[in-house]
Amino acid sequence: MSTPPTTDDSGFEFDESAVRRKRRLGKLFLGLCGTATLVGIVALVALLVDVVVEAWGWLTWEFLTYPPSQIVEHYDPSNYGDLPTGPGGLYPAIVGSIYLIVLTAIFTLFLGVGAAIYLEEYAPDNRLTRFIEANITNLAGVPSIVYGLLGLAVFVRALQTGASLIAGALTLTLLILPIVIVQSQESLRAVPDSMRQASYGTGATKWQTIRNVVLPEAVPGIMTGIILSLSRAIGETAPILMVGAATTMFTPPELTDPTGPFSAMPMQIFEWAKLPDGDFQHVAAAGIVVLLTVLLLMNAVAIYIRNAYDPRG
Amino acid sequence: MSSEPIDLSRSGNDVGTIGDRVARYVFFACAFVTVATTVAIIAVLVEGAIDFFSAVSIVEYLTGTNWSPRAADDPSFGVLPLVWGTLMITVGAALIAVPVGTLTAIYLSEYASPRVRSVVKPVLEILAGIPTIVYGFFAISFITPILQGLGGRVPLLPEPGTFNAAAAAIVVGIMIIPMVSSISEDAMSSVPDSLRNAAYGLGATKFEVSTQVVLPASLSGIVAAYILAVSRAIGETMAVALAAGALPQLTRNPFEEIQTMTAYMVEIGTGDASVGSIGYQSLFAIGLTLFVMTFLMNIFSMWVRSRYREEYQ
Amino acid sequence: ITRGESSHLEGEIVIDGSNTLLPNSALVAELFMWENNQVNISVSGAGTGAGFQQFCRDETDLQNASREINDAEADQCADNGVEWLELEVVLDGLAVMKHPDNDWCDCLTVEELSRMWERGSDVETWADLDDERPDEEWPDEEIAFYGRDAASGTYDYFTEQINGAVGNIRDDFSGSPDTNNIIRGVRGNRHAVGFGGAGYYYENEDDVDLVAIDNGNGCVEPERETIEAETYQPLSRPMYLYVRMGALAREEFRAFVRFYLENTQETARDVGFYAVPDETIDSQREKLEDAIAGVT
Amino acid sequence: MTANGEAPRTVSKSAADDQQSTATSVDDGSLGSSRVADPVIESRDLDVYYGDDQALDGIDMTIPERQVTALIGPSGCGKSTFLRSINRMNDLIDIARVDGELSFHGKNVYDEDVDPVALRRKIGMVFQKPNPFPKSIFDNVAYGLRVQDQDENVEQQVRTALERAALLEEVEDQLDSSGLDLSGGQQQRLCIARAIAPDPEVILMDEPASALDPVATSKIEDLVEELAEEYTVVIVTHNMQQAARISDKTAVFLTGGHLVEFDDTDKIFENPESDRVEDYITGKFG
Amino acid sequence: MTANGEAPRTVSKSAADDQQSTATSVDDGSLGSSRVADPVIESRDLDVYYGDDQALDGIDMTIPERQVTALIGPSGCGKSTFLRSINRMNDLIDIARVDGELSFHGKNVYDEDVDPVALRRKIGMVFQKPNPFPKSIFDNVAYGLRVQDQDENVEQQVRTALERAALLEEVEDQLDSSGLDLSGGQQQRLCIARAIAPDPEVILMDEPASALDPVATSKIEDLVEELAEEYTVVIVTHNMQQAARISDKTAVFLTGGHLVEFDDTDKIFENPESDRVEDYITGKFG
Ligand SMILES: Nc1ncnc2c1ncn2[C@@H]1O[C@H](COP(=O)(O)OP(=O)(O)OP(=O)(O)O)[C@@H](O)[C@H]1O
Ligand SMILES: Nc1ncnc2c1ncn2[C@@H]1O[C@H](COP(=O)(O)OP(=O)(O)OP(=O)(O)O)[C@@H](O)[C@H]1O
Ligand SMILES: [Mg+2]
Ligand SMILES: [Mg+2]
Ligand SMILES: O=P([O-])([O-])[O-]
Repeated sequence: MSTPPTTDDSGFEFDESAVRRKRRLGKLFLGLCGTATLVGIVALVALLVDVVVEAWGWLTWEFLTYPPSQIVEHYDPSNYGDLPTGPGGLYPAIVGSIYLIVLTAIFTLFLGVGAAIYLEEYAPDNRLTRFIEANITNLAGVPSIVYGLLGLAVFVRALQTGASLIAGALTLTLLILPIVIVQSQESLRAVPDSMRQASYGTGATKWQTIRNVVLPEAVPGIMTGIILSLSRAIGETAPILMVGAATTMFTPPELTDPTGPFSAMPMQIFEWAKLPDGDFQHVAAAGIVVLLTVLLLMNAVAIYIRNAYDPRG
Repeated sequence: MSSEPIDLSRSGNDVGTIGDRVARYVFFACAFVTVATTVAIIAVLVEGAIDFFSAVSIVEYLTGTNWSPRAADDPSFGVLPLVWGTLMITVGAALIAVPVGTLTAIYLSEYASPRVRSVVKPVLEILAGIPTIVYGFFAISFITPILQGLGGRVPLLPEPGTFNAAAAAIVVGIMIIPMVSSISEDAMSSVPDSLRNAAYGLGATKFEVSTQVVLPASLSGIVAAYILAVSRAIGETMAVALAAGALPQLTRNPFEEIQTMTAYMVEIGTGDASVGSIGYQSLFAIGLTLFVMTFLMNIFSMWVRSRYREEYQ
Repeated sequence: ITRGESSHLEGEIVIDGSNTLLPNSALVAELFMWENNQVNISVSGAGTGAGFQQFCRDETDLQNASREINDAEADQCADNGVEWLELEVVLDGLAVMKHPDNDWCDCLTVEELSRMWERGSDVETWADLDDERPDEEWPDEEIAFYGRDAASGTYDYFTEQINGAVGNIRDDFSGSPDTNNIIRGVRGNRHAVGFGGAGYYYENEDDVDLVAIDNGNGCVEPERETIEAETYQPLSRPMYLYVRMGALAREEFRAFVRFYLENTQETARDVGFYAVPDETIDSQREKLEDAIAGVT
Repeated sequence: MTANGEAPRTVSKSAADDQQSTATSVDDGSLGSSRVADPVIESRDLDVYYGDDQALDGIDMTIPERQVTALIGPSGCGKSTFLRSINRMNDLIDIARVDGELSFHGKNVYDEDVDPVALRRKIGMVFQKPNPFPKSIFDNVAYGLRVQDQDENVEQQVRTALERAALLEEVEDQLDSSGLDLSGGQQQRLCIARAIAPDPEVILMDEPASALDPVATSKIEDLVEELAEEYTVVIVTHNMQQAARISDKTAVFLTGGHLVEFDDTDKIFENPESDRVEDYITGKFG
Repeated sequence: MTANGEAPRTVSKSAADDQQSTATSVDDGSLGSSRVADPVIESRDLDVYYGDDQALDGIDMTIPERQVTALIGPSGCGKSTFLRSINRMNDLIDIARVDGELSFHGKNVYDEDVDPVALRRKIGMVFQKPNPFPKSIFDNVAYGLRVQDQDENVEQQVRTALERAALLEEVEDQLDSSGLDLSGGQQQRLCIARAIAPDPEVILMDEPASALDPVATSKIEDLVEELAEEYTVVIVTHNMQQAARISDKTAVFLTGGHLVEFDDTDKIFENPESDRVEDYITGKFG
């Protein structure tokens, strides 16, 4: 006990070769991880550049404000001067997509937040609740094209809405509902229990507590979740294809009458890509750029909200 | 204050309490929409599939190796080529997304500064939000030409066709990278620092902490991310419909054309099959098969999560 | 939109049906819109079959069809009290296409085509076909087959004309819902062959070449003259517009259908179809006016 | 470091002396509730379970009006559980279950016809960690008034509550700024103001100063003593000096959820009946 | 409740008496490192900053070999920070910055050529909350051995470590079950076993018993005293009785990151030089 078990008096040897070897391995691993991260970023950049290059020269103001045309020369800005009709564009589909998303947002907001509130704040911990939660998890994994079939059978056929804006919006609502519910639940769960206790402690009822304390706290998270889900919905092609979105519309649908036909950006892009003239690939790419811009804007808003309300500053 | 009797009863005029009860039912209804959705999906799919299976034996459907349901004189209804196509895409996509996504998650969670993480994570998440139809074009206009350029020049790499499983699998893989990386990163970040400190305190290097402590401790979350990403790949529609082709065949060569279940559904859904024909009904049989496959994946995922739930708080 | 305000016509017209005919109807609608901007027209491409389902349930006004209505569909229309009028509006030619570097095969007989495409075909390589052409040596390379998918009217028509029955076609061809994909497929493989709407060929002349068809009267290519004169056989066919009689009571709808017949010969050529002969158009006009007279 | 050194400062308590004689030790099983002048809260044989685990075992206690009653004991002995069972905050814990009787002014709060929301309007609560809402200081204090529909003259009521909570002076100019911008001690006083604004009868406090620094702690302690002039205060603390300083009565819980001794604070700290209490108080364990 | 009542049980300490004379109070500025028989760790004018906030201010301390040195002081005074600066765990906090010198066997651990990983292999650490890995008991203890490539005879080493941590008997039959299935006290002993398995020289403990119940706490305390027979132990505690019971030397930090007094434990608790230390120890604040 009087002599130290491991130390020699000459000082302490800190540089162990074993550690150095491990550090080299660690550097290698870090390189690997960094490279993997770059793969995703490079793919994103390649994709964006590819689309933008294809669309270059075809994306004009007129493209955003005119209805589509079957004749590819109508999209070429150099021909705008001498057309029997007007330039070709994406206008009705842009408006269609926006209306579609607005309706979807309204339905999703009520259903999604309502369901999340039930599950987080009201639901007792019993079999039914667990079943509902498991069911939601499962629905989140159902392929979107199956939702398309559902929308076709239930809304278009059974409920007789036809291939309408409302049918499309309801189908997209069901599609994103599971994700919105789960994310809203997470936001609600992130509200510290001490907030609820403080409210109950002052004699508030459950509903008062939820409305005045829990929801305001959870709103940024809920909004982020909804916007991100909507930005997924706006790009979905398969379900609205199944529901039967119009391939060509010359006027935007009317929001006041959501039972009419509609076209949407992904649908229009898909149609352009199928047309014979090779130049339509450029038109489709221009459409994609518009769609991606809308989508990135929505993402940016979501990120802004997330950061602006991030409790960590 | 104490002499007068106090009233603690539920008085009828207490608006709060009534609103409370009403709110409860409304929110329950919202949550129940999700159950109704599942019931409706199953009902729609089963109803259509019953018609189909009254004409086609289930055994032939599940074991047949040839899928040509619309051939007039001698149709065959073996779903295996479609399932095979789906599996090729799924496995290929997973081969890309799992290593890349996991390494990315490790980088973001363990190495990147909060600043880098707060930029890179949402940027990568954009990949998951890009409409799948865009990935389809990207595959055709960018990935396939690269593969064709490599084909013949690189040894062992056969010449890929215009439509091939590989290009589709690559874009689907890119698309699901963020599902793997973000969810895994969440799981890794939720590993408490106390575990990292414990390992550092024992003289572990960062590499060892990341791979031997953080990774195993977050394994259930990571596996759940894999499963989620894989079910997304199974259900992926537009990208494969555009890039993988439309030839249902059992081939081992990923550079050949194939067809997935979803792509077949798009084909029927947009085509001319008359409602009620066996070809149209096959849509529901395939839809049901797809639903069952993703359902099983989800059950598996839930099982993994509950079985290997992280027990630290 | 800055033109067409002067028109007093307004209303909503819903067109659905064939994907193939869609571009023609869409172009007619486009032109009509520029003159009557208060008429809201939507054109969808659910496919001929799905389109008839809606048409016969009174959900659409006009039905694009790449084939004639079948008995089941006609019965359904009758059950729902939907009366209709069939108008022949364009001619389509199906082109058989090959890679531009394919210098051995310029023309195929219908029999050869049938041997290539039929179900259970024994033709795998080009060399399998040259036995009937003793002085030619075709490469012993595997043929890649491309065509429209089984859900299309184009597929129905091709299989029926070449192989004798709808759906009689080899298993290992790649059926695509998008003719551009067929072009891409053929363009990407020196040994490929594909069939699809002839209009797509003319938009992609640099990328693919035509194979002429010999129906016993020598080799004929699908060109405007040969198709409009109906000498390109058997791969040219008429396409139809089905008009819901009930809708003819509406003024803007009548105007649109009349406009359709006036313009379809020209629009057909713009979107890769062929014009029906003048006599046919005249008879269709008469049919229409008779029907209108009956309704109003 | 003994209780002697820090004798409870009962001087400011009006009722302290009268209560002296009513002291009762539950160890001997005699329940002297009738002898307590004005019992506000009485618990009779109260058991609380979390699932299958019993957290409180047969608690009998009579809490007098307008005094400070301290609950002390080692961690996990059930102090918070008892506190929460008074205003039925335990209802919010799914697995919590209550047996026995707890009455407020003679009415068993676990009777069928008692609305816990109405009960909590009479019995305010302050928590261990300051938990102001992420709202303005004003809205924090006004919150209870609003949910209880006491929205007449809110402004005046808010100021009074802040005044009583000894916070008004410090925040007078920033009533509109967020409650979260205050220091920990100020936040806790804000929570106290919020609890007293709707004018409850009883205030429950669960270790209200344990997250605070010494200066803030002593402010809270002063405040508690003042509050007892108007309210009945029940306070949980793990700090024995604190209990000795501010309370009139002290209840000692020990592991297993037993109330081992309940008596005047002086008595408990100077001459406890139970050896275990003595051990605990002199720091032999805990 | 005074330190007298709970005099440090130094009887089990072999070296305690010899060290008595080496006591040094840093208050007077004299740094008696040369007088300490076997200084293992010496800090000279050590400052630690988090960003712009200074958490430690000019700490001079000489920690003797194979004794228990306790660090006490009110919350936030920098005890944990000092502990973490010994084995450079502060390196893991991005904003932490260290000035001055901290030497281990005479070598400044903040020198360029010191690898913190190698350093931590000599200086083990036990944390406030038990933090076993979600692995089996065996793998938990073996972890350090494996990362340090001491993988010969792992089985034996694991058993020895568990034995020394007074845990072997309780878990002998369940070495393959998860470390998380143990009780809090057992988990903490598991963490101690894990820390001592690779045979470090120094063991740092940051409030190792604060999350535990009294029984588990006393087991840990016994263990700490035993460990000091073979290891140098530095322990942070907020429980003064605990410091008095188990340590040979006590360092008192006060707010602002100052080391106010460092001396033999008996001295500190019976007769501290500084009034502020006396106030703190007698519970006047904190
Ligand atoms: N929500 C809960 N669910 C399950 N058990 C609980 C819950 N809250 C408390 N308990 C258990 O009940 C017992 C008493 O807990 P309680 O919180 O009342 O103790 P306490 O005396 O307040 O302790 P502390 O001083 O640590 O706050 C403990 O064993 C605790 O584990
Ligand atoms: N990671 C960190 N980042 C920024 N500041 C920190 C960090 N850790 C500690 N501090 C600050 O440094 C000061 C000293 O903290 P330290 O944790 O060393 O105190 P302590 O004496 O251990 O307190 P306690 O008894 O509460 O554990 C405190 O003011 C604290 O807020
Ligand atoms: Mg408590
Ligand atoms: Mg600390
Ligand atoms: O879309 P089709 O015209 O080929 O039916």
